Amino acid sequence: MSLQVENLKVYYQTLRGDVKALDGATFTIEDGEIMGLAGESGCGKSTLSNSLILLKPPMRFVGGRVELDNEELPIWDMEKMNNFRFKKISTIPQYAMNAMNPIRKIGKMVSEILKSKKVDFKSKLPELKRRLDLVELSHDVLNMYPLELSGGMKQRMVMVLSTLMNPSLLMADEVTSALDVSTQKAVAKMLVGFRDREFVKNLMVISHDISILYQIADNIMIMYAGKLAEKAPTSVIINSPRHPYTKLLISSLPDIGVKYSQKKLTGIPGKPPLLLDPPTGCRFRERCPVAFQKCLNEEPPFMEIKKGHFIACWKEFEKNA
Amino acid sequence: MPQPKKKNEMLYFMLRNAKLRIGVAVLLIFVVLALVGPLLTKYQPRDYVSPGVEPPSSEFWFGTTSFGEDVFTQFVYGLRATFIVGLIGGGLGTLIGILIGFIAGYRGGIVDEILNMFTNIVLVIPSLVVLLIIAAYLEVRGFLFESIFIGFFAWPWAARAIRAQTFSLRSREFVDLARLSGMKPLKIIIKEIAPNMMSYLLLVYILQFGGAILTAATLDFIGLGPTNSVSLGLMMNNAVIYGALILGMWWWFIPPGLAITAIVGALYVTNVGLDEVFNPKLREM
Amino acid sequence: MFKKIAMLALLIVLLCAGIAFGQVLERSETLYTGGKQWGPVSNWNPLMTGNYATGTIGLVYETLFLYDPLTDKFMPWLAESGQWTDASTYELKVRQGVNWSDGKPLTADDVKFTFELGQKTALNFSSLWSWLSSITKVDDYTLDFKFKSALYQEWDNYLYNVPMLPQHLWASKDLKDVATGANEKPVGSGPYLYFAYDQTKMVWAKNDNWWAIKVLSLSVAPKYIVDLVNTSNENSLGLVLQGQEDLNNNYLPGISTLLTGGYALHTYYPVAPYHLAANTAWLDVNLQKKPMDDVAFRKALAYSINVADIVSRDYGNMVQAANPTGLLPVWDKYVDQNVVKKLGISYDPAKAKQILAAAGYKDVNGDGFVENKDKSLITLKIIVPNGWSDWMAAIQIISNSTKAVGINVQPDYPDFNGYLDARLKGTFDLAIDNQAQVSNTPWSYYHFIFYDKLADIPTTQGGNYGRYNNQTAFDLVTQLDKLATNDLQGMKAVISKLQTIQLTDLPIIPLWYNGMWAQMSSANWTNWPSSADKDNHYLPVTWNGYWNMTSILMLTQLKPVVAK
Amino acid sequence: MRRYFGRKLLIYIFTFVLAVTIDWLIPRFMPGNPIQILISRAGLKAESANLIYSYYMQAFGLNVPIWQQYLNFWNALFHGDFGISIWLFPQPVIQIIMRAVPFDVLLLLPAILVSWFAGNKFGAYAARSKWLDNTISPLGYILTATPYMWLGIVLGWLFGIILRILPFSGAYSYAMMPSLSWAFVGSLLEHWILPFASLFLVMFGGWAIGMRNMIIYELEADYSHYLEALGAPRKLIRQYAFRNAILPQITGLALQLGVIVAGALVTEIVFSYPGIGYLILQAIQNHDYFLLQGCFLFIIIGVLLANFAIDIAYVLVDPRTRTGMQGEG
Repeated sequence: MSLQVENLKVYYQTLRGDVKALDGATFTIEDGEIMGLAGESGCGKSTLSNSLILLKPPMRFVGGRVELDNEELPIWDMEKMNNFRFKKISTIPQYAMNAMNPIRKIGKMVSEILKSKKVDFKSKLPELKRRLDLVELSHDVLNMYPLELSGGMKQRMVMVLSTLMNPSLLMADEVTSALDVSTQKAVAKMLVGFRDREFVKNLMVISHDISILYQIADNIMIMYAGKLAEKAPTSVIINSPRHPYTKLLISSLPDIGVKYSQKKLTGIPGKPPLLLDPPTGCRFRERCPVAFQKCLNEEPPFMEIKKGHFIACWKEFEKNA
Repeated sequence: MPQPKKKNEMLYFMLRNAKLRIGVAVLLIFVVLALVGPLLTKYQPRDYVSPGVEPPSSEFWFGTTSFGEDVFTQFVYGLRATFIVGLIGGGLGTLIGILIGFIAGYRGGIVDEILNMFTNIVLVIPSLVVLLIIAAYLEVRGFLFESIFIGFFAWPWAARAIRAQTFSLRSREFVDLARLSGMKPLKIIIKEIAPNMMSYLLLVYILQFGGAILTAATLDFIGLGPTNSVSLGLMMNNAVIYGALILGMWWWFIPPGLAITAIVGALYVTNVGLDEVFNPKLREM
Repeated sequence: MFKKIAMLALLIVLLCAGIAFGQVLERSETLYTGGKQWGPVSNWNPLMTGNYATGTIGLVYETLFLYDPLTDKFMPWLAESGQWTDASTYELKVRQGVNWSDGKPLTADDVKFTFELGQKTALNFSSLWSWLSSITKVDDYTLDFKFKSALYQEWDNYLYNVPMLPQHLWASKDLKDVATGANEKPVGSGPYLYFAYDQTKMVWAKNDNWWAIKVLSLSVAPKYIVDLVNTSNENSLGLVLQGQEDLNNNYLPGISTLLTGGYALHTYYPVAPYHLAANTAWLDVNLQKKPMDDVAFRKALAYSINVADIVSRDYGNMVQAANPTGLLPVWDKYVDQNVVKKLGISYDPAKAKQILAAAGYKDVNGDGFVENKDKSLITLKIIVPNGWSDWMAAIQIISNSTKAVGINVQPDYPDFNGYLDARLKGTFDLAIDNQAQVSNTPWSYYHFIFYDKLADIPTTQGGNYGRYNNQTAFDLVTQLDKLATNDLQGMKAVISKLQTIQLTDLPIIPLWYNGMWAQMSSANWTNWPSSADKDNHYLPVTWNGYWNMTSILMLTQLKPVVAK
Repeated sequence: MRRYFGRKLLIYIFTFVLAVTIDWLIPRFMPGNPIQILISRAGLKAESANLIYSYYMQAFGLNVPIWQQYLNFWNALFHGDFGISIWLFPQPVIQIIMRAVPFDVLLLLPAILVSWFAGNKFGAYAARSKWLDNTISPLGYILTATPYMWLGIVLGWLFGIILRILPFSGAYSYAMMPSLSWAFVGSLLEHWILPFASLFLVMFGGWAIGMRNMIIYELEADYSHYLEALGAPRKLIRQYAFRNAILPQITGLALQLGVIVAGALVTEIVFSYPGIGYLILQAIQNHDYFLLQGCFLFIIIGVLLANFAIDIAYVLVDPRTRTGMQGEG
């Protein structure tokens, strides 16, 4: 039982009021599990990952509870969180390409970061080198400036740095989206490798690209409009999804590899609701082909309908019942 | 997260941005003063309306010079001049900057190399000194003239900035698209690139405006301003030459400098305000 | 780090500062002057008129005579006496017992040498040789000047303007050096010696072996004279008010208001006009242009100008309105009152209107301004150099008062060289001018306004910028030049004719007298010249050419407030 | 890096040639004849003026064909000969300028450096907290918007006239001669304070504002976010942001030089501080074109050198220039 998230609510403060970007998420990630997180852009998946590690304005912690290794994360407290960041919980950000200070030699930067976390660089150096080899980076990168590295190299460097302290939770946000297909595969493999070598206990991989998740994730969680729609083992999600949204999502995939975010979901008429004041009931109902009265008034809970298979849809509940 | 409508959002931020509000307010005050001021006074700036050296009074709101000119009259006419210089000088500077910046940024390659080199050259030469030299040899100097010259030497940094912006825009999809659809470069610049830089160009113009005002004031102060009219810089020049400090005639040299400071300061603040409005990154929640 | 830089820079300063000595001059022995030097001192060459350090002529190099314009008297100085032995021979007796500051005696040879330099190279008195034929040495202290044609008036002018140079030091110089050399560490015969100078001042130190101490039992009071470089009028004003500058010769507006302000401030006259008159400001009228070529128009113009307004408003009564003839007060005796009564012109708008009408200048298009007889518009530009604010003010007042009679005159302020150019090339309409300074003879004034070499004006800047062309007048000027200076009647006769011509033809329109601006502070020195009978009446002016018009004697009268 | 310096050098050479040409061109294609002014100032007797006029014409080499004058100009330049001053005839222009330079150094170097460092420091502070921002920033905007001369005038009026605690004219007491005495040094510093202050304050405002805005941008940069995500302390993040923000400030310094020079000119004029600026004013008022040209050239050379120095400094702090890539354009 490594990561437990209970009814996590994180809103965005805007001038017009709160945008309910993450409106009550409850899920767990088992040790050693790689969980893929998918959904249209703006569905709140980045909000979810960010809120776990760096929750700062305009994000606002509204409620919920997060436990990592049976220890509550004070995610609402920027300062307290610093004791967990990097050491217990870490991230490979979307912008990994520019994540490093352009005017610092990489080695120096790493040592400075470690020092700031009261970690001795010397003692970490051998491990660092080992991991560089692992991601096929020469040790010279430590004497280079970021701009001397290619995009892929930077990405890998960041991966190494982010996981250097063997965090128990690592979030990889769109790590592959900026790369070409071949590098994507390599990076994906490395993530798995990291998990296998237990550099990281468990992984949350966020991606537009279900095909990537398909390759590496054990479970996939689908989000829609700030809510969890479905979570199930990868094969299940791909082959026999239950939530109508997931179905449409998968079916609308022409073939593996196309990033669905780019072509609007033609299969699904309409677009997600404004999260400023979302409608009551199921947030998908307006686009849902099977929506019925109940969806209008009551919000479907996120329930486990089969071992390890959670969904939030009245229709399916009825079927089950 | 879905964005609220762009347009009115912009307006909303504008109205809400304190810097912007202050800046614009101050500017408005002076613009109005420059427009209606001359109507409030019955004198001409160079008229001799009193024995001289009179402190501010109900008769002469800002007092009189040691020659008995009405300082208020000179002040309001000077304001006009100041704004004119800003408009024309700043305008010209921006225009040239835009022209060179766009061409260099869009065309790139050798054209860019040359233009950029040229820009840097003009950039290094201290423009005011050149203006000094030129002005020093002119027997009769006018406002238009001064403004134009200032404009001619003010453009480089604008060109530089705009060039950089154009570069970044040039490689955007919608520009590529336009190019693929066989649009003429000029058309692309006008139709595709310029609109996306409007906010930026506005900022550049504001800064040019302020710059022109300061340059003009400096020239005038050195005594190389327009030979046949008043300006705030000229007022300060006269005040210093004719012993306003020693004679304690603060009303002669305080208003013009204060006005310039206020106007230029307001311009800068407005600029930052707009910047915050245009770049959400800088907005404080 | 900036401390380092500051110290470093400081060192450079000191290195560049040249001769460095720490002493501060004893205030009670030092006279601070200002008003002549418009830039750091750059040369001490008395032959470089207009460039040399304040007092180079007067304090160091002396002239044969001094001239007192107030009494119209010549005072033998380096010369003991001089008279015309015949119509074309001037016999000069050089004073005995005069020594150069290096101890060598000053003799007739030095005087001869000096004048003959003008023959060898282009100097300010070179033109003398077009009518001087030779100088013969009679004995060590006597010279005979032989003239082709004796121009008595002009000659007297040279007598108190040509500085005497020590032959033993100057003979060896090459002519270029003579004409334009800086002549550092000057050796002269005067009451002061070169002491030191820097960016901001020239320091002269008293010459204890000055000849006049023994010979004339005269002695200059200040041990040091520090002539400060003008930085700005404002600064000068401050220095004077704070009693730091003892004598200032800048035009300082507002002085009249400060006299009563409790400052130890003193001017020659305690009341208006406060200052003596130095020169006449008049209106140059371009006679080559329509309608100024019409004497009637000029007359109307002259009547239309409200000079009193300029005097009171612009100058706060620090100047006087000029006599219609334009002759300075010191030349009053030459003014032919009858001529003035008959032809003299003073402000009278009604008369101006009437003259215009009579001459056929009418306002045809009803814009309030008269047009030419051929109906073409009249818009005249009146110019003064930009920045000369008292004059700028003046032409605005003129423009206003001519407007009242329907003459459209627009003030215009070109830059100085524009102003100069317009006058030299004769492209201007109207311009203010004041280049004829006070001198020993009205001839210099008439020579300027009736300057006859019209073609040469651009290079000689000889005057007559309106290009007035009247041979009779020119001849009269020459004739005047040829009259003996003691022949008062003869001079009056000629001058009266000139005045008649001037007042009938109006080649120029005299306006007011510019002052010998002199602000004196009695904080550290007293007994300044003043109009009061008990006081001395020497000129309190440090300008070029004024030391030898008795300013030097002012120094002998000064008394320190705190005697040392 | 070689490429970087190569192009810079090329620019500077071009600039210099252009400047020299402008400098030579302007007086010759403007109306008015310097010699006439020289004569008019001398107040010569008409009869002698003729002779002296022609004498000066060739003394100033204005009697040879234009193209030859141009070549002579360059030639003279390389012999450090800027011609002869009209205002202070017959002193060589270079000599006059050299006398003024120390005062410019004394005034400008400290003013520029101190204001730059202080400005950056305070700007960084301003970016730190709201209330600091609300105090420093407005002050900065006001200062940087103030015309140099006006601030000078006001300071002079305040401290020189009203409070009477500081002199506001000249570089040292008019009653002193330069020397190594403490009295003189004291006087020198005393006269230095006000001009320095007015230069410093205006520039300070500019730098502070610049730095403040830069830092704000940098704190929003990805690398800053990443550091936050790794829980790096504020200190380190700010330090990185500062290091990155300083770069544009350095180039800014180069770009500002022209403006700064202008500021120095008027400041010197206000305080009659005998530097180049004051010379320029005199040159203009006395129509000493040769001196004016000299000052212009001198300033150009100074600015170019300063630029070059800054380029070197830039290379030292910005790796991008060193690793072959162009730093800022």
